[in-house]
Amino acid sequence: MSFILDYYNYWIVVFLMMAGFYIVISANNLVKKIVGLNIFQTSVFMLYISMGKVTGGTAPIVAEGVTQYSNPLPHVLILTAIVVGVATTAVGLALVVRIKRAYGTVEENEFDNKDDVI
Amino acid sequence: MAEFIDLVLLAMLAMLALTALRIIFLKDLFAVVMLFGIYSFLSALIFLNLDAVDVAFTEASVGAGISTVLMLVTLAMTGRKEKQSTHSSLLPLFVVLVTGAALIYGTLDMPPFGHPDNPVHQHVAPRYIEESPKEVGLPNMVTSVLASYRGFDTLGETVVVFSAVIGVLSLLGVRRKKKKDLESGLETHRVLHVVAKNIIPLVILFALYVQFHGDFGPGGGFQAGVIAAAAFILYALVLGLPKAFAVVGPRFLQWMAAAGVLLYASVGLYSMYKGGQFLDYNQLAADPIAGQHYGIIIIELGVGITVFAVMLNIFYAFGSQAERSNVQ
Amino acid sequence: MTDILAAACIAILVVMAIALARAFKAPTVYDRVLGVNMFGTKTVLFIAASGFLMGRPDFLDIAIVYALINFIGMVAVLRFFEYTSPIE
Amino acid sequence: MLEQHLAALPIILPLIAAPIALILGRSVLSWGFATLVSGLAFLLSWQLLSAALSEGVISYAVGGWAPPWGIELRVDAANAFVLLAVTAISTLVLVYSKHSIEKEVKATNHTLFYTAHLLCLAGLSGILITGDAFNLFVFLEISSLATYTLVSLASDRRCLTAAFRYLVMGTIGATFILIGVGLLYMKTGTLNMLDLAERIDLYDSSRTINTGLAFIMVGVSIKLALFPLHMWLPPAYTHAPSAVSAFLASTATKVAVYVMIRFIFTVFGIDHVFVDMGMGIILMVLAVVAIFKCSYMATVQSNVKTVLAYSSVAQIGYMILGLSLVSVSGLMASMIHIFNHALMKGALFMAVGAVFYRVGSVEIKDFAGLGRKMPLTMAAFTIAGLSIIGVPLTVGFVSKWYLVSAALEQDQWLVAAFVLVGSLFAVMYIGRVIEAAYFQKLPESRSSEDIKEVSWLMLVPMWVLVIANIYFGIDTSLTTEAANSASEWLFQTNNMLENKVMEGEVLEGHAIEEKAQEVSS
Amino acid sequence: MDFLDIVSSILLLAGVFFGLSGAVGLFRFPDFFTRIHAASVTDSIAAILIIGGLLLQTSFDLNTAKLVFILLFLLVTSPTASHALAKSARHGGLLTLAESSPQDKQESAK
Repeated sequence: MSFILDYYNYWIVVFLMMAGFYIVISANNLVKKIVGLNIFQTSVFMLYISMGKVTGGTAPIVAEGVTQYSNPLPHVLILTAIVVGVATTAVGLALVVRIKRAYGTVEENEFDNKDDVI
Repeated sequence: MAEFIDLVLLAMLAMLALTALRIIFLKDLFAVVMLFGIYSFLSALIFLNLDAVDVAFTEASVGAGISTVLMLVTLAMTGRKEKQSTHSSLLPLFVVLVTGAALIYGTLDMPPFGHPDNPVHQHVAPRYIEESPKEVGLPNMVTSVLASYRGFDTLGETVVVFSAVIGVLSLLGVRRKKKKDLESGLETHRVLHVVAKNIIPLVILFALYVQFHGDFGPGGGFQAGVIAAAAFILYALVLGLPKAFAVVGPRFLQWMAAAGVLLYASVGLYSMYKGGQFLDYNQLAADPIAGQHYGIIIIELGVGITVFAVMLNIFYAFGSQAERSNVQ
Repeated sequence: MTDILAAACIAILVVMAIALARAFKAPTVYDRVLGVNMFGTKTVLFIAASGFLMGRPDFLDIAIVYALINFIGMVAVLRFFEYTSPIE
Repeated sequence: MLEQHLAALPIILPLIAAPIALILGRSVLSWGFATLVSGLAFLLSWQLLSAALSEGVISYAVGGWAPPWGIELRVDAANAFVLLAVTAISTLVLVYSKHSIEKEVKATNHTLFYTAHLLCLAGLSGILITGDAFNLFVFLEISSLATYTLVSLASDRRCLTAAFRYLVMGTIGATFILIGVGLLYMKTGTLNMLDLAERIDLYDSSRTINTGLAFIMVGVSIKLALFPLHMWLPPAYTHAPSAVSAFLASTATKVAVYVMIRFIFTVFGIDHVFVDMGMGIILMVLAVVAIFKCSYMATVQSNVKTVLAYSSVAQIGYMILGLSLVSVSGLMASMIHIFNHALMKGALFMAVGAVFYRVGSVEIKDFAGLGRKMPLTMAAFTIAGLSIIGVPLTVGFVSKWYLVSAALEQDQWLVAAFVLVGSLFAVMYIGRVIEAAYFQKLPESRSSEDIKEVSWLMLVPMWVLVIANIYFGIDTSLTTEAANSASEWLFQTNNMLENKVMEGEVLEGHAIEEKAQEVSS
Repeated sequence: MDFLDIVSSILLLAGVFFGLSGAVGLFRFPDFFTRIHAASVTDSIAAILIIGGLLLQTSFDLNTAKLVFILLFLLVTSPTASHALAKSARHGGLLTLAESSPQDKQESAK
C-alpha cells in the first residue's frame, strides 16, 4: 500500500502528460493543438514541483518557528518554464490568426494537399 | 494534518485528470478554452498545496489569465467548431502509449514522493535553504535563488518574453486606430463600466505591492508585470481599444520592453565594470548584502517592466486584429 | 478549531467539484461560463480557508489574484460573445 | 578586463544588442548595428577558440556563485570550434541579408528581422557555452522562438504552416528535453553538467536515469532533425526567407548535434550510452536511413530550396554516422563535418537566394540559362555543389575522407560504402541544377527581363564562403587540428569520469579546483 | 474553544451550508436563469460568512487587511459578473423556462 501512496502523484502527472501529448498529436484544430501543448507543459511543471515537496515542510519563505522547508530550486525552474510556455503560446496563436487569414481555415484536414501540419 | 493534505491533493489531481479527459473529447472549442482555464486554475491550486507559492501565483496570473484571454480572442477570429479529423487516431494513440510506458518505466526507480531524504534535497538545495537568508538576505528563498544564484536563467527568460513580443509584432503588427473606427468595447454594459473604473486603480496598486513585496512574500517581477497588464487588458476590454491606445500606446510599449531587458543587462554589466563576474551583485555596493538587495530590486523592476510591456503589447496586437476582422 | 477549518475546506472542495460537473455537462454555453465563474470564486474561498488551516495565512495574495483573474476572464468571455453568434 | 569575461561576452553581446536594434528603429541603422555586433562576436569567438585550445577548459561562474550552486559557463575546444562557425556564418548572412530581404520580407518587418536574428545568435551561442542543463533549455527556447519568428517572416503564405509545424514539433522536443533534465535532477539533485556526470555514474543502472537519457536523446534528435523526426525541416527551410534558410541550415541543426555530442560524452559517458543502452546501433541505422531516404527525396524535388533542405537532413545523417562509430577519428569526422557543412550549405542557400532575388522563384526550370546571365552566382553554386558531392580540393572531400577512414579503421566496410553511395545521390541532385543552369537556354519569356548579377553586397559573403570552401579543402590544418583536439578532449573527459569511479573514491565535481569540502554521499 | 472560536466556527459552518445549497441549486435547477440565480445569491452570502469566520481568526494584522480586501473585491465583482452574464445571455436570445414554448418544456428541462 505504501508503494502506491509514494508514487500515485507521479502516475497521475504521467497520465496528464500523455493526455496533453495525445491532444497535440490528434487535434484537428490548430487552437486545440495549442491547448494540448499547454496541458502537456503544465503537467511537466507538476512533475518538477511534486519532486520538490517535503511532507511536513512549508513554502520556502522564512517564517519563525518553521524548520522544514520544501526545496526552492524546482520552483525557480518552473517559474522560468511557465513564462517560456506562455511565450510559445502567444507566438503559436499569432501564427494561427495569420493562417486563418491566409488559408481561410484552421482545420488541419482542410489545408490543400501537401502543406498540412502534423 | 498531513494525510488531510494528501487527501485534498488526491481530490484535486483527480479533478484535473477528469478535466483533461473531458478536453480530449470536446469538439466545441469555446468549451475547450473554458475548461483549459479551469485546468490552469486547478493546477495553480495544486502548486499551492505542494508549497510552491510563487509558482501558483505565476501559473494563476500567467497561465490562467493571459493564455485564456489570448485564446478567446483567437477563437473570436477562427470560429468555434472543430471539424472531425479524417486520419485515424490509431497512430497518435500508439505514440502516446509508448511514451507513457517509457515514463512509467522511468518512475519505478524514482525517489518516493515527499520524503525529506530524497537526493533532490541533498546536494545543492541545503545551501539555498540555510545560507541564502544570510548570504542574500531575503526571507523569500525562491526570489533569492531566482534573482541571485540563477540570475542568468532569469535574464534568459526575460529575453524569451522579449522574443515572444518580437514574434507577435512581426506576425500581427498593431493596427493604428483611426478615429473614425466605431467605438468598440462594451458600451451597453453601464454596470461593467462603473465597476471597471473603480477596480482598475486597485489592481494597479496591488500589482505594485506584488512587485516590491517579492522579497518577503510570494510575488516578484513576473507576477507584478502580468497583473499590471491584466489591469490594462480589463480597461481595453471594457472601454475599447481606442481609449486603451490613448492611455498607453503600442510604440511606447515596445520601448518599454526593450528598456526592461537593457535595465536587467546593465546591472550585469555594471557588476562586470566593478570587477566582479557578470550579474555578481556583491560588487554593486560596499556591503555585499546591500549589493544583493539593490541588484535584486533593480532586476525585478526590469523584469516587471518587460513582462508588463510584452503582455500588453501582445494583447494589443491580438485585439486590433479582432477589431479589424470584425469591422470589415 | 482546525477540524472545523478542515471540514470547511472539504465542503468547499465538494462545491468546486459540483461547479466543475456543471461546467462539464452544461447544455448551453452560458452554463459552462457560469460553472467556470463559480469554480473561480470558490477557489478563492478555498485558498483563504486552507491558508489558515495550514498556519500560513500570508498566502492570501494568491486568493486576490484568483479573484482578479476570474473577473477578467469573465469580461473576456463577454467580449467574446459579442463577436460570435452565442447560440449555436 | 576582456580576458576575464571572454567566456561570457559572446552570449551577452548579441543579447544586449537585440533590444538596442529594436530601439534603433530604421532598418539601415539596425542592419549596420547587427552586422557590427555579429562581427565583434566572431572576433571574440576566434579569441575564445585560441584560449580554449591553449588552456583546455575555461570556466566562468555567472553571478559570482561557485558552479554547482550558481550557473557556470564552460568553454572547451569543441564548443569554441562550433561557436566560431556559428558567428562567422551569422556575420556573413547579415551582410547578405541587407538586399536579400528587400524582396522577401515586408518593409515594416526589417527591424524585427534583425532583432530576431540577433536573438537567435544569442540563443545559439548560449546553448553552446552554458554548463548548466536547465540554462541550456532556456537558451534553446530563445533560439527556437527567434527561429519561428524568422521562418514566418516570408511573404509566401506556406511559411506560416511551416512555422506552425516547426513550433509544435520544436516545443515538443524542448519539453522532452525538460522531462529528461527533470528526471536526471530528481535522481542526482544537481543541474550543473559536470556535477551531473559525477553523480550519474553512481546510479549506473537506475531506470529513471536511463529514461531521462532516452527523453533527452529524443528531444535533441527532434531539434537536429534526425531521420524519423525531420518532417518539420523541409517545409521550414523551403518557405523561409533565403537569408534565414542560409543561417538556419548552417547553424541551428549543427548546434543541436553538438548538444547531443556534449550530453553523450561529458554527461552520460560513452559506455553508459553506447554499451548499456545500445544507442550506437540505433543512431547508425537512423543515420544510414537518413542519408539514403533524404538524398533520394532531394533528387525528386522540383523546388531547389527543398532539394537543399533534404540534402541538409542527409548531411546531418553523416554527422550522426560519424558520432555512432564511437571512436576518436569518428568524432573528429563529425566535428569537421559540422564546420564544413556550415560552409557548403551557407554558400548554396545564398546562391539560391540570389536567384530568387532576380528571378522571383526557385523551381529548377527557373534556373534554365542562368549560367550566362548570373555567372558569379552560378559559379558559386557549382563550386559549393561540388563540395557537397565531395570532389577533391574542396571541404566536402576532407570530411568524407575522414568519415570513410574512421569507418575503415573499424573495418566497417558497409558504412564506408554507404557514405560513398550517398555522395552519388549528391551528384544527381546537384547535377540537375547545374545542367539546367548551363546547358539549357534562357526561355524567351524571361530574356526580356533584366536578369543580371546581384549586387556585390550579396555576392561578397557568398564568395567568402566559397573561397573558405576551397581554402579549408586544401590547407586543412586549422579545422583538423581544432576538431582533433576537440574530440581528444571529449574522449579524455569521458575516460576521466569513468576511471575516476573505477578507483572507488568519488570526488566532488569541482573539488579539483576548490578545496574539497566533504566527500559527497 | 473560547468565545471567538465558537462564533467563527458557526459563521464558517453557515457559510459552508449556503455554499453547498448553492451548489445543489446549480446542479438541479432546470433552466439557466434559475441556476445563475442560485449560484450568485449563495455565492455572495457564502463568501461573506466564510471570510467573516476567517476574519475572527486573525489578530488584526496584515492578514485582516488582505481578507477585507478580498471580501470587498468579491462583493463587487461576482454580482457584476453574474449580472453581465445574465444580460449577455438575455441579449444572446436565451429564453427562460416560462417563455420557451410549452411543448419543448420537456426538452429544456432534461
